[in-house]
This record gives sequence, C-alpha cells and structure tokens, in this order.
Amino acid sequence: MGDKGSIWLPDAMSTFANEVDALFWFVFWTSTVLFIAVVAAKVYFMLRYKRTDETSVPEPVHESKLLEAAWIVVPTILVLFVFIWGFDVYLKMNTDPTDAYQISVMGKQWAWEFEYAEGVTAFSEMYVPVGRPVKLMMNSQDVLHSFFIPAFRVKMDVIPNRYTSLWFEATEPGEYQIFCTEYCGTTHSGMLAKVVAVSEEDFAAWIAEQSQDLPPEQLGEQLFAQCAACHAVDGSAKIGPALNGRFGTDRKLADGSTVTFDENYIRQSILDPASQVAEGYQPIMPAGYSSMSAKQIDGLVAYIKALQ
Amino acid sequence: MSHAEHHISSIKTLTIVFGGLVFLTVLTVLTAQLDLGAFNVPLALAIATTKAALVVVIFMALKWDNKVNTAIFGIGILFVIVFISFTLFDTLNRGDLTNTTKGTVQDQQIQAEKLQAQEPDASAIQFNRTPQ
Amino acid sequence: MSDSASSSINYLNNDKSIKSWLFTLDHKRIGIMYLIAVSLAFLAGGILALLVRVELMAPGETIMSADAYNQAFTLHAVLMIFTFIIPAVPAVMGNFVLPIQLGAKDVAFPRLNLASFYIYLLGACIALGALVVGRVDGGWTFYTPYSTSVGDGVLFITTGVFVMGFSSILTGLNFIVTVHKMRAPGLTWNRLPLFIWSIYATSIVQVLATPVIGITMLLLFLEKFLHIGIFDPALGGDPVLFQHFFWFYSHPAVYIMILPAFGIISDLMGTFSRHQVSGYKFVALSSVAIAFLGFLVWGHHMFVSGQSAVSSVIFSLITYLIGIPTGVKVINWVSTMYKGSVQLKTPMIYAISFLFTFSIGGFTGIMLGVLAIDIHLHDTYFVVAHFHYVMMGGNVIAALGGLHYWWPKMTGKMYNETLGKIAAALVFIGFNLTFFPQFIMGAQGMPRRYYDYLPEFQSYHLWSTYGSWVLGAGLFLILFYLIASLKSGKKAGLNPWGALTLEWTHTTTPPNPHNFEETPIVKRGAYDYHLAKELFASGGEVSEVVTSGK
Amino acid sequence: MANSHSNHPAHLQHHFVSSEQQFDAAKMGMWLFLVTEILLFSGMFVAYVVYRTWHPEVFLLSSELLNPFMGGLNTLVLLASSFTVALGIHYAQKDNKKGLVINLVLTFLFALTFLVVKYFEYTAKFEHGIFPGAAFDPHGVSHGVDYAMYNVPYAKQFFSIYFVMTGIHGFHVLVGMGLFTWITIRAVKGEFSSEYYTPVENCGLYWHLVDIIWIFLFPLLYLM
Ligand code: HEA
Ligand code: HEA
Ligand code: HEC
Ligand code: CUA
Ligand SMILES: [Cu+2]
Repeated sequence: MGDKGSIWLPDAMSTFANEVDALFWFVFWTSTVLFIAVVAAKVYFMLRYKRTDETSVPEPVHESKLLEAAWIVVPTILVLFVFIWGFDVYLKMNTDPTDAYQISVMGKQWAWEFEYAEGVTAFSEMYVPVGRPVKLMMNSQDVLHSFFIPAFRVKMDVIPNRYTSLWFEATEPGEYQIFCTEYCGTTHSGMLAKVVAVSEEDFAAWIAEQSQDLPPEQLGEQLFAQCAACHAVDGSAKIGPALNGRFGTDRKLADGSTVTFDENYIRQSILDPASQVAEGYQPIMPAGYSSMSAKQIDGLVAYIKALQ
Repeated sequence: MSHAEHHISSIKTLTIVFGGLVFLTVLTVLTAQLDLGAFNVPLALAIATTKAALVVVIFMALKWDNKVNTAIFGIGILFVIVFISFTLFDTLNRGDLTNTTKGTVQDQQIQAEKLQAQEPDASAIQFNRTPQ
Repeated sequence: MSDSASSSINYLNNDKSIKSWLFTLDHKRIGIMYLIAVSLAFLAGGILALLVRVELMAPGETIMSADAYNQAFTLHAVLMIFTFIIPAVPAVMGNFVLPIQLGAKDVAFPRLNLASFYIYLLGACIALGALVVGRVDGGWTFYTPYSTSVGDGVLFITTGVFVMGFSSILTGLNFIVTVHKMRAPGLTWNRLPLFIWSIYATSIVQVLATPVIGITMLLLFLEKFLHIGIFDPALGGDPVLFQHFFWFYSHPAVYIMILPAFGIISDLMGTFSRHQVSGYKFVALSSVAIAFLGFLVWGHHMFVSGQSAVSSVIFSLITYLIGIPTGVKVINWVSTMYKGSVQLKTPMIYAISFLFTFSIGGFTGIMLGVLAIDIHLHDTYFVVAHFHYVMMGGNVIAALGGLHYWWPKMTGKMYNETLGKIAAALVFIGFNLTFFPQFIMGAQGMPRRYYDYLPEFQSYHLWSTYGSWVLGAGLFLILFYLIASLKSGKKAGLNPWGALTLEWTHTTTPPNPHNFEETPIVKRGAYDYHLAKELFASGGEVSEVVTSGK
Repeated sequence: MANSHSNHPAHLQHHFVSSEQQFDAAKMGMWLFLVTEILLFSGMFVAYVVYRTWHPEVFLLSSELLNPFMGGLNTLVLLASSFTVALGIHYAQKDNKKGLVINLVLTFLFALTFLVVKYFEYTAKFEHGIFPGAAFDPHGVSHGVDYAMYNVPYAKQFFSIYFVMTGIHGFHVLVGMGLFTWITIRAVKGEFSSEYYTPVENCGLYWHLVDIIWIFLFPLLYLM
C-alpha cells in the first residue's frame, strides 16, 4: 500500500485512497477516450469536408434513429455504472468503523487545534497511529472551515454549532499536509497543519510525553503554532507585528498613546486584542483566544517574553 | 386565434366563488381549534390549496385562458415543490451517515438542560441554595 | 434586391443624437448598449484576473497583500458572473438577433427591454459602490457566517446582485413572450433557428431561478443587518441552508451561461458547414431538457458541506444525467460537419475551439459529480479549472464566435480576417496554458482561494500566469481590430457567410430601423440549405435580400 | 411610431400585428411575472418549512402570540378585494365604466384596510419586544399573556420568518395600492372598454396572486 502518486494525484496513504484513485482513473480514462474520439472526428471532418467549391450545397444526411438512440443509451449506462461505484466508495468513506480512535478538532481563524482523549492538546501537528482507524470530531469556533488531507483523500467542512466528522486509517508513517479548503478570511491560505503518522508504539510514547506538565516556556512555544500565521519571531512583519525582542520596549498604539510591552500588555493583547491596537496594524487579531486557560496564557507570556 | 372571444364570468359565478372562499376560511379557523393530531397541518393546507385553486381557476380565469399560461403557472408551482422537497431531503435526513451529527450543538445543550431540569443533580441543588 | 433608398437608412444612422440612443426602444440599439457595458465589465473582471495571476506567480506576497488578493478574486468573480457572463449572450446577441431571426419588428415589450438595461446598469453601479465603501470579501458564493461577519462591502454587492436579478428576469420574460407570440408567419417551432431554441430555454431558467437569488440576497442582507438568525449558526441558524438557497439559483445559472453559447455554436456549425444541423429536434429539445434537469442538481456543490447522504446521492445521480443531453448536442455538432462543406472563417474557428475546451470542461464536471472523487477535488484548483473551461472556454469562446459572426450585421463593417485568426489562436493556446495546469495542481491538492501556497505548486502556477498573458494578448488584439474595423473596415455585404436565418436573408446590413420592409413569410427551416441552392449558384458572397416571402 | 397605420386602434403598439396578439403577449408576460413572484416567496416558504420541521413545538408555541382574529379578518378583507377586482373586470368587459370604477375603488379601500390591520398587529408585537432579529426580546404582560414565557430558543426564527414573510407580502399590497390608483385614474378617464382592458386584467392577476400568498400565510403562521 501507500501507492506512489502520479502527476495527477498525490501519494495514496490511507486505506481507501486507492479505491478513490481507481475510480478516478476509470472516469479519467473513459473521458479521455471519449474526448479523443470527439476531437478526432471533429478534426477529420473539418479537413475532409473543407469547402472547395463556393457553389456547392451538400444534401442533408439521412439521420439514423438508431445512432441517435445509441448516443443516448450508451452514455446513460456508462454514467449509471460510475454513479453506483462512486456511491459505494462514498458510503465507505463516510461510515466510520466503530473502533476508531477519536480526536477532537477545533477550527478557528486561522489555526487548527487537536484535542486527544488523554487530555493532550496539540497545534499544527496532529499525531495519529498508523494502521488504526482514526475518527475526527470537528467543530468550528467562528466561520466555516474545511479539513482536507490530500494524501488520505478526505475532506469535510467544519461548521460552527454542529459537529462534523471524518475518518481515515493511515497506511504508512510519514508527514502529510492538512489544508483548510473553505474560504475563511485573510489567512485562509495560512490555515495549515500536518498529520504525523507514527507507529502505535511511537504514538503511545508521544501521548505519554505530551501528558507531562511542560515548563511554561515550552508550553507557550507549542501554543504559539496557532499564532505563527500572523506573527513572525524573526523580526519581519506579517499580518501582525513580529513579537521577538519587544519585551520591555515601548509600544505605540493606534490611538496615539504609548504603553510598555510587558507581561500585562501581552496578556491583554491575547485576551482582548481590540483594546490595545498596535500602531500601523488592523484590529483583526481574533478575540477567540480569551478562552485559553490561565496556564496556557502564562505559557505564551513566558515564551514571548523570552523571544530574542 | 381561435379564442378571440374573451370569457366573461357571470356575477353569479363570482359571488358563489366568493361565498365558497369565505366559507373555507371559516372552516380553517374552526378546524384549527380541534385537535386532530398529525392531521391539523395537512387539513389546513388542503383547505388553503382548495381556496387558492378557486382563485386561480375562476377569479384569474385560468380555466378559459390560453393553455400555455396554465403550463407556465404549473411549472412555477412544480419548481416550488422541487425547491421545498429537495431541501427537506437534506434537512430531515441530516446526519444519516456518520459524517455529521443530527442535531446542532445548541440543541444538544438544550436537551441536556432539560434533562437536568427533570433531575436536579447535586451541583444544581447547591447552586440553588447559595444565597444570592 | 431591396431598393437603394432603404438600404442606406439603417438603425445606426436613422437618428444619431445621444438622446435617441439613451431612450431608444429599438432592440438592436439596446443590444449594442449592452455590448458596450458588458465588454467593459469583462475588461474590468479580466484585468483583476490578470492581477490575481501575477500575485500567484510565486508563493508569498508578490504584488499585493492577502486582503487585497481576497478582494481581487471576489470582485473578479462577481464582475465576471453577475455583470458579464449572465447578461453577455442573451442581452447582447439575444437582443440584437432574436427578434430579427423571428421575423418580428421588436421584442414583445420594448419599454421593459430598455428598463432592464438601466436596471442592469443600476445594479452594476451599486455592486461597484462596494469598492468605495469597503471590503468585498468572501468569494462570489457569500457563504454564511463569514459573509455576514465581514465589512459592509458585502451589503452593496448583495444589493447589486438583487437589482441585476430583476434585469435578468425581465429580459428572460420578454424573450419567452416574444418567441411565443411574435414569430413570423410560417416560422413554426420546427423551423426556428437553434439559437432561438437555446435562448428560449435560457429564458425559462432566468425566469424560474433568478427570483430565488433575489430572496437569498434579501435574507442575507437581513441576516447581516438585523441578525434574523436563519443562516447564522451563532444565532441558531443553519449555514448549510444558505448553501441550498444560493445554489438553487447558481447551479441553474450556469445553464444561463452555457445554453446561449450552445445556440451560437449550433448556428455557426450549420452556417459554416452549409449543412442541416444534424439531429435538429434532439439539439432543440435537449436545451429544454438541460434547463429542467439543471434545477435538480444544485446539491452537487455541497457534497462535503454536511448535507445528508440521501440528498447527496440524489443530486449526484441527476448530475450525471445532464451529461446525456449535452452529449447529444456535442455529437450532433460534430456530425453536422460530416458530408458538409466546411469553411474555416474566424467564427467557425471559435466554434471548433469551443468543442475542444467545452468538452474538457464538461467531462471534468462529470468527474466532480462522482461523490467519492468530489470529496478529494472539492474546493481545489481542479474545480477552478473546470469552471473556467466551461465558462471561459465554453461561454466566452462561443460568445467571441458569435460576436465575429454578427459583427458585420451589427456594424456594417468587416474585421480583418487574418488578425481574427491570429487572435483566435492566441486565445485558444493562452486559455489552455492558463487553465490546464490548474487541473493537475488541483488534483494534487492545491486548494482554491489561496493567496499563498506551498512551493511544490509553483511551476504550475507559473505556467498558468504565462498562459494568462497570452490569453490577455489575444483578447486585447480582438478589442483592437474590432474597434479599428469601425473606422477602416471593409463594408460588409448583406450575407457574407451565406447563412439562411432571417437576419441575413431578409434585411439590410446593418438592419433597417424596423428590421423588415415587410413581414417575412417563412417557407423553410433555418438550415435547409438544400432548399436554397439558387442563393449560392453564383458562388462567392451571397448578396441577395428577399424582401417578402422567399 | 413611424409607420403606424390609420386603421390601427390607439392602444396598439406598432410592433404588434393585432390587438389580439398584443393582449395575449401582455397576459403571458403577466403570468410569467407571477411565476417569478411565486418563486420569490418560495424561498421564505422553504425557510418556514425547514425550521418548522426542525422545531415544531417552538413554532406551535410562538404562533400563539399571533392574533388569529386579526389574521382571519385580514383574510376576509383580501378575499373581498379579490372578489371586487374580479367584478371590476366583469364590468370592464361589459363596458360598464361606473361598475368598474366603483369596484376598483373598493379594492383599493380593502387593501388599505389590510395594511391598517397589519399596522395594529405589528405595533402590538413591537410593544412587547417582538422584533425580527437581534432585537427580539419578548417582555411584558398583556391580556394575561406573559410574553417573557415565549423567549425560548428558535422563537426568534419563527418571528423573523413571520416578519419577513408578512413584510414582503405587505410590500406587495402597497405596490398593489399604487397600481390600483393608477388604473382607477385611467378608468375614470374612460381609457378602458370591452375592446381594451389589458391593464385592468393584469393588475387583477397580480392582486389575486397577492391574495393567494396570504391564503397560505394565514394558516401557516396564525393557526398552526
Ligand atoms: C457555464 C458554466 C458551467 C457549466 C456548463 C457546468 C457544467 C457542469 N458542471 Fe460545473 N461548475 C460551474 C460552472 C459550470 N458547470 C461553476 C461556476 C462551478 C463552481 C462554483 C464555485 O464553487 O465557485 C462548478 C462546479 C461544479 C461542481 C462542484 C464541484 C465542487 O465544488 O466540488 C460539479 C459537481 O458535480 C459540477 C458538475 C458539472 C457537470 C456534471 C456539468 C455538465 O453540465 C457537463 C456536461 C457536459 C459533458 C459531459 C461533455 C459533453 C458530453 C459528451 C461528449 C457525451 C459523453 C459524456 C458522457 C458519457 C459523460 N460543476
Ligand atoms: C465568466 C466567468 C469568468 C471568466 C471569464 C474568468 C476569467 C479568468 N479567470 Fe476567473 N473566476 C471566476 C469566473 C471567471 N473567470 C469565478 C466565478 C471564480 C471563483 C471566485 C471565487 O472563488 O469566489 C474565479 C476565480 C479565478 C481564479 C482562482 C482564484 C482563487 O481561487 O484564489 C483564478 C486564478 O487563476 C482566475 C483566473 C482567471 C483568468 C486568468 C481569466 C481570464 O480568462 C481572463 C481573461 C480576460 C482578460 C485578460 C480581459 C481582456 C478583455 C478585453 C480586452 C475586453 C475585450 C472585449 C471584447 C473582446 C469584446 N479566476
Ligand atoms: C489573524 C492574525 C493573528 C493571529 C492568529 C494572532 N494575532 Fe496577535 N496580533 C495580530 C495583529 C493584526 C496585531 C496588531 C494589532 C493589535 O494590536 O491588535 C496583533 C497583536 C498582538 C500582540 C501585541 C504585539 C505588539 O507588538 O504590540 C501580541 C502580544 C499578540 N498579538 C499575541 C498573539 C498571540 C499569543 C497569538 C496566538 C495565541 C496571536 N497573537 C494570534 C494578528 C494576529
Ligand atoms: Cu479556515 Cu479556510
Ligand atoms: Cu453546479
């Protein structure tokens, strides 16, 4: 398993990806054959019956009812066949095995948050065990998002006020891209993450490691993954200001006042971003982070404070 | 054109139809007071449809009009039915596979609150006792 | 031959004042005014498209910020869809040609016709007002709750779309009545040009579907303004319901875009093969079949939206069925050339390119309709490529064919045939270069509406951008030589293509203000070339105009 | 119109061949327009049906707040106005100008009555904080009804739908009143006869449709 991709499709890394691909290739090649037939006939007629005599008026061709009927019946059969096949695979893709390992996914502008039953929370990297069905229970905090892993051929919209879910079973260890495919605002294209598929043992080890209490700074570093779409830590301005080397300096605000970039300012910026807008920036930092726990905020503050 | 003569509805016809419409209105109001269980809605809709049909056929004279106009009207109604029924296929069956939940998060919360109201648990009782 | 006095008076020169244009009730002049407005919209939308392409040449910021990009593609789509492609063929060529092809003096309701033009202008201006007011964000689909949470630009766009909807409805209504009630004596349904059949089918869709976008826009407006809670999940509303509302209009709307193109292609195939269009009845009725089936498939845009599987299955099944009547058309167009007499003038070159590009668009549409495959392809560049292949490669290429075909009739001038062919080639090559790579990167997983992307997609994006320049060059060349032809073009003959429909055989070039000297009496079908041999007996250009029954 | 022929009646536009053709065309156009109106309202009906099937108990509860007496009265008023329009057309066909004008005026007055009743209904709702959308906040007590009791989840949706539906319908009534004013003036001037009364007939068709919509709105909103 784990078929190599082609120019058309990325590597197929989930259990049903190959079935989707088989269907894709069937439709692809039938269409190609039909298409070439149409184009070939067109080009041939165009050249063969090119007008040479301006006065010629060709007689109408006697139309064959049989031929006309065949053009209707044959494609209909073809199309019904594809429909049934497509439906079958669709059912499989959308009915999760009952023994699936469950992960909660929260989509928010513009990051993914993964919550494991063991109490572990992760951003930007979703660890999953290989060879075991995984089910994602997904929900959005703000607007529509869509969760897409090309290598697994899965995609599902993530909706506020309703849970949607998808499942897959990774076939090989590796890192695979996660995209957000429902337009969700400014940094829609930055709402990325990775699936990290690892063996069962590695997965268990990872969970165990994550469950330990991290020192605040490290916790902050992990959490910062969801801020990275807008904040650089290398001094370059993105949608939001860079956050390194700022601690203790003066910060000019959009309303003209100046404050010190200290712990309180950072905390305030996270809990209520609109209250103190940095000069030269739009007040578009999401307010959703106010739901973070005190521990998480302390972690972030510690992390930002230490950034050089 | 064959139907150069326009149909003229007599005052008598119009009055009878009007009387029928009033009667049916009273009937809807009355039947709505009865408790017919699941039948209340279909009955009210059936009466409304009858009334609408009377207006269309006689007042709007579709009965004597060009058949094309009847077709136009019929197609319009048909597509309203398509719109409603195809949307209902979705909304009534939401969550038929495991890729979505049936209810919304809000519904689940309401449900949970209802259950809690029936059987107050320890924390709820305590809450009630806290002096406010 | 018509007498010389009437051939010198035509709809263009009978009254040259500005007022006579702005208040004209003449369907031909209204058609020309639409042509100008719609071309400007295309130009504006196209320039935005070129900017979008430049931005996508490289990952990260190239020429604009993320917000600017998001507004650029939204505005590109809104302009292209609502101000350009929906009115393009029906309101321009439908208006100009349809009454003449029917042998009528005008459309049934000329005042309504002028009103639709001004309503269209008003709607377009309101939509553009969004530019002044602020953010136009969210894509042309306006999915809630995003659309109700961003700036006021969306309010203007929705109002604009609402207003333009009326224009579209009135145009459709006008044409349906005109086709039913204003046909010349002898012009039975079986003799109608196929262009008329397809405009007729289009009009049905316009009348039935457009009101729903009206109410959708109104509800969206109220949702944003009053928070009525129908679509916004935060208030207990259902965002998927909004998608039903939106696509109940917008899927049928894609047939508003493509059916008129089908009509043009049928006419072009018949004329330039000088041959009866094969399977006339099938081609005619399949337009109506497509129009009706088109109402039953909207949910294929919602396979991963969380809608129920029951509806996904129904929508998927019916989606395939649309391929059948469309296939009937494609195959009949190809076989029209069989044993015909094919002349490769510029319009015919567009028709031939159309067969190529539209078929690719159609087949990829079928792929998207397959439930399991669409899960992977949905909202990737594969979809972007699909719809540009059907809209740009289908509608626009056909419309360019139609424009070249009727240009002599509209203006009385011939364009430069050599430049015409060069431009057609540029458009064809540029178009495929722009959009074919998008299929591949889409299947590889490149999501749409992405300002920034992973480096592995760059080579595809680069080719696509180069392609858009070739395409743009072709289109600007067309603009250039068409305008040049107005000044220096050769005078057009009465029937330069040897066509048999009434606008070529029974009126002057350009047509006289009331279309005909006398109401024509039709004695043969639109493509019965074998019954009109004498017209072609002398060879060369057909220059005879029949003033009464042929 | 350059080539109008002397034997053509005044109302015949130049691009039509006969009055018959013009009349048929106008009427067909009107029917098509009615269909667009039906589809416009269909969106509201879809919203209604969806939310009703999801939350039937909330809809039942909320509809208690609507006054079926007022709704019923308005139904009768609209039916009567449909009747007078039909009579008006009858008189037009019979060349009875007086009958026509009287009935048109009656229709206008019925329409006005409808809106006045609606006005009282709306203000009674507004007083108790029943608004469409975010402002929805039922409160206060009147006639022994405690409005605050009705502040349940999804009641907001019911009233949003109620206000949008009846609002759009009311707007159509208003447009109808404009149309009848125009038609009445023309009728008084004697522009209509059994030969030509297309505008009367088309306004009538429009008005009947407004009536039909209400025929459905009434039971759906007020009674169940
Ligand atoms: C002019 C406009 C136009 C046209 C004509 C079409 C035509 C079709 N479209 Fe397309 N479509 C769009 C415009 C159009 N579309 C747009 C704008 C979107 C995206 C909107 C957005 O999200 O922004 C879209 C998206 C879209 C989707 C949703 C994809 C997604 O978001 O996941 C789907 C899915 O089913 C689809 C299917 C089809 C099909 C089956 C046809 C069929 O009608 C095609 C039929 C034609 C053929 C099949 C070719 C010719 C046939 C033969 C030669 C005979 C043999 C054929 C067979 C046996 C199959 N389209
Ligand atoms: C009619 C519809 C239409 C047309 C014609 C086009 C034409 C083009 N489109 Fe667009 N496009 C859409 C409808 C259309 N598009 C829609 C609906 C979307 C989805 C938006 C969304 O996600 O919400 C989209 C999105 C879209 C994207 C994806 C953006 C994203 O997802 O991030 C891209 C990217 O390449 C693109 C590119 C182009 C290009 C290069 C052209 C070129 O073909 C343009 C070429 C045109 C010109 C260069 C102008 C030249 C014109 C003249 C000189 C006037 C001449 C006049 C006469 C000849 C009379 N379009
Ligand atoms: C959508 C992009 C976005 C995301 C995601 C985001 N921010 Fe911000 N942030 C901004 C913008 C824009 C500003 C500047 C405007 C302001 O001050 O509100 C800002 C300002 C700040 C500031 C003040 C910086 C200064 O120089 O004054 C801090 C601290 C901050 N953000 C922390 C965070 C943290 C921690 C997270 C993640 C938990 C985060 N941000 C996520 C956009 C974002
Ligand atoms: Cu989240 Cu796009
Ligand atoms: Cu579609």
